[in-house]
Amino acid sequence: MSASLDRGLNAFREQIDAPVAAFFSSCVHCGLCAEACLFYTETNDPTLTPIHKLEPLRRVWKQEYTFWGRYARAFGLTRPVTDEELTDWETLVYDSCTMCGRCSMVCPVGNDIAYMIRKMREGMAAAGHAPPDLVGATQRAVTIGSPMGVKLPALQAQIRHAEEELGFSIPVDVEGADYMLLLSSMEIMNFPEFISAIARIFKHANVSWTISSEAFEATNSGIQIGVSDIAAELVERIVAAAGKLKVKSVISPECGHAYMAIRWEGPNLIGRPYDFKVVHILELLEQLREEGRLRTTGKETQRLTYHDPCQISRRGGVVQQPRNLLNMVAEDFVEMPETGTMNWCCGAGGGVSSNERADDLRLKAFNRKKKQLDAIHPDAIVSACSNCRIHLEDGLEEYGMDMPVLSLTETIAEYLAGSEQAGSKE
Amino acid sequence: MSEAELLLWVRGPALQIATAIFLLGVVVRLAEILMLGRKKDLAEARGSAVAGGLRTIFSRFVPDRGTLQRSTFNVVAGYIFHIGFFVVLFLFTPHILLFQDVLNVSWPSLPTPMVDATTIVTIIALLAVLAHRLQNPVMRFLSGFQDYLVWLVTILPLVTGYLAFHRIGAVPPPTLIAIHILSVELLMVIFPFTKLMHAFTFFMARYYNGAISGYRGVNS
Amino acid sequence: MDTELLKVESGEDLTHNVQPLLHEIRHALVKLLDDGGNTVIDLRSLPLAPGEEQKLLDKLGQGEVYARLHALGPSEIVETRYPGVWVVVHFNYDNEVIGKFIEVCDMPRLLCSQQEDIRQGLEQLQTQLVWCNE
Amino acid sequence: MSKDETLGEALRRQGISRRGFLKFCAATASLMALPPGMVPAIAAALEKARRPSVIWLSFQECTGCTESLTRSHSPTVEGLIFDTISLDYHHTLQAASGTAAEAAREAAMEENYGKYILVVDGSIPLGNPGFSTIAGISNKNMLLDTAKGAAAIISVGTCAAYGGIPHAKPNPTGAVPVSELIKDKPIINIPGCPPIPVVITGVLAHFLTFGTIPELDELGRPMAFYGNSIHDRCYRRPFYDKGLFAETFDDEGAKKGWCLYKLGCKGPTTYNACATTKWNEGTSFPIEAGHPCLGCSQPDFWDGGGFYKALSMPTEDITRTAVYAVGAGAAAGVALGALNRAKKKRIEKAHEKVTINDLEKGD
Repeated sequence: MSASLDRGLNAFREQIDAPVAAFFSSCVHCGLCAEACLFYTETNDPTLTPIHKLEPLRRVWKQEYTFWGRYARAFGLTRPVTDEELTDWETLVYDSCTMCGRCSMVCPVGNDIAYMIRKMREGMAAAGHAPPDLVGATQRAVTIGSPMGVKLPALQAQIRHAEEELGFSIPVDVEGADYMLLLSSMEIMNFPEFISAIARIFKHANVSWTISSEAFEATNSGIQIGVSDIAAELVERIVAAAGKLKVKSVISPECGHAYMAIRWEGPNLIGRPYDFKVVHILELLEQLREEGRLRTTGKETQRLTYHDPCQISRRGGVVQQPRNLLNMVAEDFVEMPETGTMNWCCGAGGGVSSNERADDLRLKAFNRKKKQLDAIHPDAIVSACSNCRIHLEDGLEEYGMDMPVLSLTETIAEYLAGSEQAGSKE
Repeated sequence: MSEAELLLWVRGPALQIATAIFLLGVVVRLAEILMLGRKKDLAEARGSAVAGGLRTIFSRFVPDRGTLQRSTFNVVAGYIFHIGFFVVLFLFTPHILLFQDVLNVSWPSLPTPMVDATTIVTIIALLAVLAHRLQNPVMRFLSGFQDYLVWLVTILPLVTGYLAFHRIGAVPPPTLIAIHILSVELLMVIFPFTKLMHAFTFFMARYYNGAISGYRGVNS
Repeated sequence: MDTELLKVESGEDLTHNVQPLLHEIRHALVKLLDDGGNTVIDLRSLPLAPGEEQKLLDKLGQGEVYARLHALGPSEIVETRYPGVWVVVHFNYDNEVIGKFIEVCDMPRLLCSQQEDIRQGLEQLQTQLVWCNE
Repeated sequence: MSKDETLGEALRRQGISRRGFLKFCAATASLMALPPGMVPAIAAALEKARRPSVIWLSFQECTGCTESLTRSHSPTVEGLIFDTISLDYHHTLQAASGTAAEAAREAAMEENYGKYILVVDGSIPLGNPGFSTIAGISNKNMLLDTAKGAAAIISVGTCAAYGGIPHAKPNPTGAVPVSELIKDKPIINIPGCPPIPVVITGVLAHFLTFGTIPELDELGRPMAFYGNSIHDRCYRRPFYDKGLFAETFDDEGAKKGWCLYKLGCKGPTTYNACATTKWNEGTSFPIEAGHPCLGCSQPDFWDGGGFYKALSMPTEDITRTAVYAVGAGAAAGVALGALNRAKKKRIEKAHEKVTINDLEKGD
């Protein structure tokens, strides 16, 4: 088997549901979604208008699922979708959209455009129009277990390293633990401090947890490229490991799309509810704070701001928790002008950062974030997604801005009460 | 056909045809959308989909501050012509009498001079909206034949209604009234086949949007 | 009778035609003085609300001349308080109004003796004289 | 009165003074809605006018039009006008009947061939000639026969002009107006149910005065009388403009004389002189009396959806259509929706699992 236009169109047909039909029926081409999309606002290229990115899907809906549209097609009033068009749309759907869902928040008729982009990618991938880099990442995720090719020995090395630093062991494959922690490849490779930060917090709060050696990867290339079959396979690995270790909850780490994949899409991908809970690390930290199990001393004096990872706040619902946590450790916490569920995307989510072809565009789009930062001049940015953090660092460098990008979990860990490192960040 | 016969035809048989096409078409379209259905969400809910959906139906009437700042003209002109259109359609005495006859319900009207002024404002807003569509790069890029057609059939009843009320023009007033009614019938007939459907489907779209977010505990 | 109904009869200045009419009359008077041009306004060709016509006539008032003709039924020719402005009302034999005019002129033509009538009267007088002489 | 006598001579013979004649001309000008400045010209024309022969045919009618015209029995201006014509045939008014009456008609036609005026009231049934006959002659045949030698035809009343009440749905007699049958003669329509009497005489006066037919609108009506709508000349118009309406016949609005639009007034689409000429020697007209205009001078006024239904209301039962349309739409929509669902099911069933080997196009 191989990808083909037919398979792609069939995937479109399969994906179209009542919300999609309602959304397409409602669009009046007001153009407001363009002004909500950083890829348009930073390029002024009208072809990057969010709703336009869905044109082939719209045509399939019209021709397949509306009475009038069927006739229009029979009379030659609309053209069928061609492979060439899908080629043209590939960059619109993958390179210039992070599925951040900001357009979905401003559309006056209420169209959830990100919801439809996610669906459209199913057809694009099935038609063989996914970006080569994403295809590669997805293949690695399935065959190796990580889109970045991170294997268990690499994780084990980082754990050993952390244990040496911490002076206590990190639980791996502990059956019956309350929580099973997932990690993104980026955390393992780029931000291994995250592991020791979590370990210290959980020790401090007395949380029973473990890491599975069989399913530690939190990211899910399947939902980025838009292949539910593959996404389901990746979710099943986690479900199996959670079942094997008999954990009560699975922790989604500081990674946007990983949270979307395991928390919201997961049960729908595998077609059954979980028998465990999924919590985001920030949700868990906030719960610990509320229970009084998370205590900190001292406060960060630098001016901090929080960058909401789209899939965690706008699309994931974890909005207030990071703010409560930050207020616990920051003296000078300032919000960016548009924040929370209206935050601007960094420009790298939804597979854009894995897609080398889109590098220039995402750095250009980062200008939006720069403008936001220029309005408040923070000393450092705190976020909760390693993908955001990497791109924020890239972008800041590109625009010559000197500003550290911190992990919220790590920041909390630094101010843990009773921690020898409290207050000595550097 | 004399002007008197034309007037009787548009008030009678033509209105029957237009009403039939309009309602049949709208109901078919709505049924087609709803019948496509959506899969049950198997993820554990954080919030209520129904509450979120209902909330968004209303909350989306208020644009977010950023959009208002960046697209002030678009938002304001859009609001003016929508509100104006509804004021003229639903609060002008003769129109209320029509609804009363068909629906058997009535409501208070607005003083005629206010409706008159609203009509002018609405027509100006619609002209401004068209100018904006022609000049704004995004809107011009997105717009196709249908967008302009829909604009035309929306402004026609307002213009013809204004002329008919003030009895302006080369044609006799009863013909003006007939043309006005005819323009509304044109609007009704093309309604189900075009994006004018958004007048009904935006409730559904907003509901779905709000429900998807609400389920995850987000106010969209 | 219901007082409310009476209010309708007395009527307010509904059509707002009274004031413009008075202005028209003023212009006609100016014209009469300037070049002797006469003006006739047919009151029945104007849309007037109940009471408006009376209001107009009240404003014009009564002047020095009141004439009553008997030609094909009675007619009343009245000079208003503004010399040169005449109200002419024609009735039929049943005293029903068949015409109502405002004339702006030295004297309505109808008041003058008419050539044909004078001629006919002369004939009659002559006949009478011949008969008397016999 | 001899037929060669001019109108001026006739009046003088009746002992009417020149003053009387001038008064008559002034009243006639007012009647014809002509500017008073035209009185001398009218006087000159009428002086020389010769009395025309008039044949009056009544078909499917109620005699209301004749009543309207003849109701006043004292000499009025209208009466005088009638005195100056030679009404040679009018089966309601003439003393003769039967063969004698028909003989009079034929004699008048022969004597004035090509010159007489034919006045018609009532519509003509085409469904069955027996529906309405005079002296055994069907209305249609009598009209066609009499119209041949007419100089002009005046259709008096809405029935003759537009079919009127007999023509109303479902039109059991197949009634048609005069204009449906006669295409080669000038026809002046004087609609109204009944028409304003002075309008009938006004048109006759015009014909007498100028020997021509007056300027007509597209519905064949004299512009002088039908040039403005009731609404445009209505003294209650300011209330319409302000949006002040009587809601019922006895509410405050009705007592205050507010606009009768909501009570079904057809004034905005009705052309007639009622609002200025008024009725009963200029006393009043329906709206002044507190009743909405029925629109009786318009074609098909009887089928306009109801006299007490506002003009903006549909003329037919839209509610039922709406209910049927929604029902049919729901049925069709559900059927189409079911087809869509079946199609989606089929597609889902045919879904081929996408694996990492399926992400690139085959050769």
